[in-house]
Amino acid sequence: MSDSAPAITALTIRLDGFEGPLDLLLDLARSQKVDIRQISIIKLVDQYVAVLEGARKIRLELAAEWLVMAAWLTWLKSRLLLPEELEPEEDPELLAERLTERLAELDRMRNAAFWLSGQLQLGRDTFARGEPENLRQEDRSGLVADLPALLRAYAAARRRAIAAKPYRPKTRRLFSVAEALERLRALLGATPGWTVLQSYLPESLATPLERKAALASGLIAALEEAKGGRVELRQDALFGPLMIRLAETPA
Amino acid sequence: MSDTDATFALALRIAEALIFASDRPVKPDRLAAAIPAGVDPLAVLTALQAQCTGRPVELVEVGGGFAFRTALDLAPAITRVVEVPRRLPRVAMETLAIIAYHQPVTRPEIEEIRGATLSQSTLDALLEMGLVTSRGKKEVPGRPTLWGTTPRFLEQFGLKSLNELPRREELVSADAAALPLEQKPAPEGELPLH
Amino acid sequence: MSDTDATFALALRIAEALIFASDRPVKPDRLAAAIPAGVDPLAVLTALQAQCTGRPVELVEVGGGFAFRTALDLAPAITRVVEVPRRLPRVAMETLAIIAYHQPVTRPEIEEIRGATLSQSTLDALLEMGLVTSRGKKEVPGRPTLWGTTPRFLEQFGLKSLNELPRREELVSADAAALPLEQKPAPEGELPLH
Repeated sequence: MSDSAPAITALTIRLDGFEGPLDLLLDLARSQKVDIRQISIIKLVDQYVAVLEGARKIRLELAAEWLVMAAWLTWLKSRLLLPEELEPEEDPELLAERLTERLAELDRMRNAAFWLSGQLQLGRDTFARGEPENLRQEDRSGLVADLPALLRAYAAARRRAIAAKPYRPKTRRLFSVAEALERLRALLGATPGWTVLQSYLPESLATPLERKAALASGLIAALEEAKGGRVELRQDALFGPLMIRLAETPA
Repeated sequence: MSDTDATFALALRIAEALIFASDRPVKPDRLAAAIPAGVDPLAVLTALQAQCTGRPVELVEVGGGFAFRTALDLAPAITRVVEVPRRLPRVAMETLAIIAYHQPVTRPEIEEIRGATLSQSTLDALLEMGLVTSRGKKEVPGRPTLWGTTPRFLEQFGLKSLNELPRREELVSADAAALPLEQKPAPEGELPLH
Repeated sequence: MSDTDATFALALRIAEALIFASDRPVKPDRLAAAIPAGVDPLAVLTALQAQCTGRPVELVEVGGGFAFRTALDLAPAITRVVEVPRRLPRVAMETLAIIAYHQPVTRPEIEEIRGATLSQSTLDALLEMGLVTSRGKKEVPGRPTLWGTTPRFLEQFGLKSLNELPRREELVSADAAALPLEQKPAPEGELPLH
């Protein structure tokens, strides 16, 4: 079998030029004009070993890939030699054919790369305008806004404004001067003689603040009445109780 | 053509191609490196400039160098106007909506309704876009301007008249006013649009 | 000059300025939008091409449109001054060829064809030069990215379209005739480019 294979001469391979086992195999097949189905395993292995010797010094992972390829080729070759008793998908003829096709495709793609390299290339053989001008002019006068957006905006603004209304405590009802005056006028005639001013103020006032306010209003009301001469006021001591009574002789 | 003429013609060719291909204006000394030795780059540039006068692409001196520029009169023809519509900012949209619903309305009233202050720039933007306009003064102290929407507003929102706007009550439920917070705020786009 | 002549002359001026200013090849329909209505853009392009023949900057059809390119003979003078991008290494060129012929194609498929792993830096270089781009994901486990060439690829190699790539049959090496390669149709799943 190996006798029919073309004699493989000394291997001269640019190691750095190879990217993988297929690459190498393609180059072998090309330069040696071999048919992988006719290849001498011994000589193939010799060649691989020679390449590996050199490759080991360069890139370990490449050497490993080539080793896998060599092993695979050897396996394939042995299958081709053995009688057919294999699963259909392991059909060595098919596998060999597939490898051949893969090599052919790689060959085509390498030629395509070569063809591309030979094309007139932009930036090498011809040059384009280095400083293109801006031909785009933006018109920003338009507006993206539709009715649903407008309505949503209104509803959102209103809802937020309503929700954000600050908390207002119940307004404190303070005893006004007008109320004090009214009360004073209504009650004063019923009690003869001097009476403490406080007794004319409402008794329902709960907080000290409300009581103080009521007292102040009451005092102003009393002073107002005194000015009109309808009542008399007196205070016997500093900070002492304010006494009030109807005037003896109406003015 | 004499040798000198041929050399100058070649220099002219090179200058045109070089200035075309360069990504920045070509200075005379840079040109000198590309054209045959002995040819005056400035003479070449002057000749090229004369050659291009009146052509659709002219040679202009910019930033200490020379560059090709398309003739100004052709700009309208070759420029493509791309519409980049603006989106109204949220504040502007809300202000516009409030003016639409409450017009004529003063700025303090808008602020009261929105529950937030209104910047002059927002109002200016709406004015500039022709969506709102002034509608006289309100006869109260300070005489604040009253604002209302324009016909352009109706056009923008596809309305025949302001009557086509849904009623306020349909947008914000009446009892929302009583509630401190909307119990279930309607998801966007699910507002009742009648 | 008749009116028609004047209109055509204007269209010619506009075409020159438009193509000159543009950073990408100008398609006839883009030109049609720029020139006066009724003028045939292809007639304008043909006239412009004739006008530019022999000039330092010529009009070429590339990547589906028309663009100005410096004349071939001027490249040496230009490269003395303009920075030339570095050449693509062999691995990158092969990868690019595989992507061009097998697009859309995944990285594992490229590796299968080349029989070697593809380094990320190679793919990055092609991406950075704008020669290839992603074309979605392949609906297989792992969803690998599919790669294809760009319009910039056509421009780089002066191709009007992908159809200008040599047919696959034309790519078989002369000395490959010695290989017992069966000349059979391309296996299924490969992109028919023609």
